[in-house]
Amino acid sequence: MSGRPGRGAGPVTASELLSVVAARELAGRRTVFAGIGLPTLAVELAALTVAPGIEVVYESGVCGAHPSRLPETIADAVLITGAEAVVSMPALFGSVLQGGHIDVGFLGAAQIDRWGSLNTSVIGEWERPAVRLPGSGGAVEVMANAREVFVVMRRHTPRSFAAALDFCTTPGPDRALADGIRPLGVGVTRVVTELGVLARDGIGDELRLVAVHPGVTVAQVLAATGWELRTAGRVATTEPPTPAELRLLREDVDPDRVYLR
Amino acid sequence: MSGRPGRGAGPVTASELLSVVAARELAGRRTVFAGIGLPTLAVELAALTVAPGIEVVYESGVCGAHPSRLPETIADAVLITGAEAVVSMPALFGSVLQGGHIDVGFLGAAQIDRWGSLNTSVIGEWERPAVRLPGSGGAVEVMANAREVFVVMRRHTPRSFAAALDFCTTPGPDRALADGIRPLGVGVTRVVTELGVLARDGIGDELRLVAVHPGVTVAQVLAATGWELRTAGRVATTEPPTPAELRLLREDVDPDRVYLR
Amino acid sequence: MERTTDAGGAAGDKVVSLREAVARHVRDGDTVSLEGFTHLIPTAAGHEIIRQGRRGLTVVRMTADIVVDQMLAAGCVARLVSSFVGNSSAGSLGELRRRIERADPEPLEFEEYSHYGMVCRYVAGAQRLPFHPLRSYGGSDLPSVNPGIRKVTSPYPGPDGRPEQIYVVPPVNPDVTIVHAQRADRRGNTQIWGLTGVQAEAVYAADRAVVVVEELVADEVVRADPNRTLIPAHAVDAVVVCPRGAHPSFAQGYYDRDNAFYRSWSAISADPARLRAWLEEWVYGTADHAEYVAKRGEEFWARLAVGEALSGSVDYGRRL
Amino acid sequence: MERTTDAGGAAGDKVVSLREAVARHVRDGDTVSLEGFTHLIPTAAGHEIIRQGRRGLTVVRMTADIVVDQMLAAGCVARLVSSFVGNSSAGSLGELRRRIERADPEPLEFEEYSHYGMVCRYVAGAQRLPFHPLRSYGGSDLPSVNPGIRKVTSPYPGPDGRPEQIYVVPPVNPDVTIVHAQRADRRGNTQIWGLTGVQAEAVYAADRAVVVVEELVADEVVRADPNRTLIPAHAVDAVVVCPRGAHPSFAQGYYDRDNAFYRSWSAISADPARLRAWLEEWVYGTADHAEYVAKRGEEFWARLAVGEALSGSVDYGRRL
Repeated sequence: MSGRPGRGAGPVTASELLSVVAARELAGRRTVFAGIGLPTLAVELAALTVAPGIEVVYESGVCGAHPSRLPETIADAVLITGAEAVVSMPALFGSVLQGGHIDVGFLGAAQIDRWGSLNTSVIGEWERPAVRLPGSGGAVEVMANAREVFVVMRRHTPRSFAAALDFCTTPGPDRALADGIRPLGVGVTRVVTELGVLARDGIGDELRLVAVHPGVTVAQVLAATGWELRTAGRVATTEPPTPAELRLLREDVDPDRVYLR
Repeated sequence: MSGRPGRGAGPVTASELLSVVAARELAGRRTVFAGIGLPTLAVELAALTVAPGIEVVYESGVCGAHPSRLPETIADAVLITGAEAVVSMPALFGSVLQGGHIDVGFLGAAQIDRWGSLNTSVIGEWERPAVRLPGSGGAVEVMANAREVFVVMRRHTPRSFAAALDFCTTPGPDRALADGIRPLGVGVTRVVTELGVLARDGIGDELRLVAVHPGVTVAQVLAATGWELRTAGRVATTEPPTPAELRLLREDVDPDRVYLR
Repeated sequence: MERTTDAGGAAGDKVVSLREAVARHVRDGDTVSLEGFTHLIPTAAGHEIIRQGRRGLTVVRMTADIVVDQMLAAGCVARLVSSFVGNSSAGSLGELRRRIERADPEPLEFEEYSHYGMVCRYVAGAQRLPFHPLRSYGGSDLPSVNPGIRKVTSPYPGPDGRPEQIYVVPPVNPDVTIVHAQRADRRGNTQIWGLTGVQAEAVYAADRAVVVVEELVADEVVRADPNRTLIPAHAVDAVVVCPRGAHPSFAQGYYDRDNAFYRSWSAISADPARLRAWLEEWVYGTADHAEYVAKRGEEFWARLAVGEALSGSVDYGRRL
Repeated sequence: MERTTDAGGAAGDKVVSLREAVARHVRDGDTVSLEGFTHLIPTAAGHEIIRQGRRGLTVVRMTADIVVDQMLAAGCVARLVSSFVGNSSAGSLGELRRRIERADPEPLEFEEYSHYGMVCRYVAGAQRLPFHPLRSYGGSDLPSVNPGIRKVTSPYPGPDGRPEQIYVVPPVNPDVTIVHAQRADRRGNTQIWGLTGVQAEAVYAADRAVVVVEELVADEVVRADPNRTLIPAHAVDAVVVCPRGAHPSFAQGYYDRDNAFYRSWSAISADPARLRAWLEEWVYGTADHAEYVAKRGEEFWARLAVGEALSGSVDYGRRL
């Protein structure tokens, strides 16, 4: 596994940094609802470090997967063979997710606002959009029912960190409450981007900058955000991946660099 | 199977008569929701005569059973081994029954009224009953969702064929409509008793006497019914079981006389 | 990237004795769901609740049958939520009838539903819904004695274009659900075949869940057939190994139903003294279910033995 | 009393060709559900609908992906009901985006839900419910563009003692549902393993149901494992045998997902001429799916072959 030269060396890539940062945030969590890609890396690394025994639940119905290879989609056959359970979609969305069994849901988005609401539907007007995006999938349900939500967004721009969403596909709990609906969880608590980490404690809070990655300034992040981003009392600098974390990521989690591109 | 002497001969018992009469009524039906006992015999005989390919669905979740022995309960292990499908109770009651896939439901009761509503809960007051009966089970759902319902009640007395139910566990569609709820089927269409057959065409109709068994008079049935039972224009006399029907029932359906007691 | 099988190590191991599971998870005054529709009835768990002398329980069980009658007779139960209170098709439940008909020796609060009403309550409980609609109860007297059964007007027009009403039931969220199953792994991934009833929903509806199994199997056995896992580990708090724990009901592929015992129960339970003696001999008089099984004797179990009828194997495939 | 296996004789045999099934069960203007969540996507059925030139369809599919883009491009679809319109994680659907973003070559009516909203619509459809509640949509803009998403007030007080509101979705009852599965018997008892998605509910929700399978198996194979039958025969109108009919998606244990094809689709569909050429070559240019399979060639399928990973067998038992 560690036979190929240079695997453990080399500079830290953005994917590696984001995976490591997200993995650390999973300390103590037991169940994660995740898609494929960076969340996969983060969860697998967390399982080997801060969250032993953590279980990934996939939108496709797989619980407790033990894949022989790194999966390429949430429905990859390698996730099913050898899994602990595969359940129907009514059971997955109804009993597992809405039933409140998910500690952390991972989501991505085209746009996020300061309250952690997400847009994955359209850029422009819904009726005749400039860009038609895929839509919710299960994101509306993950936000409404997971105890908390982590968002991973590589690109950090004023367009994606928007003052106003073009369309709110997936509302945070503050919007839900304003609509008279009580969500189970607190919505987005962590947003990991190429520039740093935003955090939000719970209902009524907005996202604040809590950390910048090495070499990134607070001013850069504020300029890259479409709203007037507030900062935590003291903005930390992200602790770079440790050699141990990098070795696990590169040698055990994704030796073929499927996602560590 | 036909080796034991006398199996095909002997007088027709009440169980045999009721089974044969109920079996004939199943002509052309495809799916039956049935309990164990006389309904089992009726359906199995119908399968061999007037309703080839008829499928029994059991409340326990078994669809298309092919038991190696006559089952003793609706959950008998012999119903499961070799069945075409076994489904969960949410699927059974939700998709199969409420979904409208049952042509005929078989029910029994402690009391029935002229509209085909049933009592299986109590004799006396519900709060402090003289006799606590088992209750609905799935009867409320069978009545509300099967296209029609056959009732088999051995005993035909003014107490069981009641002018007023002590408690209406399982309402016929007329009562449901009065309550503002539209049922799928027409409720009870046939009641087979030790004395004869009562029938009812649909919503708005009450049960009428359509046939008396050989040796029973119309007056006997009227006297045994707690309400003023109306008769069909001409009350027929039940055609006695044919030798072929009796032979099938005694030699193929229930050779060990589990139910033909 | 294969993760170590039990990264959680001992933390992921939920196997405890039945005594410990009941001591830890069933408390006086709890709402306890015992499910298993004729198949896989958690009788041994009911007996252990009796041995430990729990009081004031609300028992939730679709088909309240022998084990419920026994728990009633032992004084564990203050309230019963059910849709069928009878000894299967074999007769009556003597204690239950005395409690309801004559408040003898004390009253029993009884909440009556239909089977699908109960199923919908479990589904709503499992899915954290405030109510579940169903096309039953129209015209029934049940809503008049059960204020839990209510009506909602659909926000969509009915087939005739006018507003449509439908009955709904409230969720049930037991403090603890106990179910019996054929097998599980140490983390609680539970596999059931044959009649699967409403066990998965009852487990998901509960705050705590105990799974009692005929046998504990290696992780590899469970993971060879993940579709057979009806209850994933994340929903389970305790795994108890208790062979023959569903007697007198059956465990598909393990042992058959004890129909003779069902038939005998009407007479036993009709006589309070005889029922008391039965409990003394078979429940209080046995330290645990293993003793109950031993006391029954090998010949007894041989009569309930079943032959083999294998499911055959399907291929889940592996990447080449 | 064992009943003859197929008492229904020929009447119980529902096996027809895909051509016949589509001709008989899919009509212009129908609401057609094609389900299969990434796994077992009924692509061959979509292609046959294209070949037969159906028009004005409402397509209902949770994950509208390549097969929907193809049906759009072929002019079959007037309206789409979906919760995810993308080419998996591999890219875009060119035709769908042109239709929605620019009404090019014609507008597409689009009804947008979330995944669980769609699941609840199928469940409500299957269970003949007027609506299904779910704890989603609070604060979302989706209800503002989708009048199907409405609110109901629960008749039970909320956790704070005050009235509680919840969103609901209406049932969907397709004229026909088409699903792909691993195997079925001639009567339509259908067995699926691996991801089982929402196929059973989609079938029960429909007026007519067509099951397309990798292989037809003997009654005995199905009946050896009745819990594996997710779709009982009584819900099925036609059984079609069509090996590799789910390509480019996968059939657990039969063949793997064609990820290369998924990745290629963004470029193919981005160019209307190239998309048209693709349809000409692979759909219009093949008489049926067998020709499509043959045209792909053996080497192609060899690359998607999977190794064996058997489930193991469970014992259903038999009475001695």
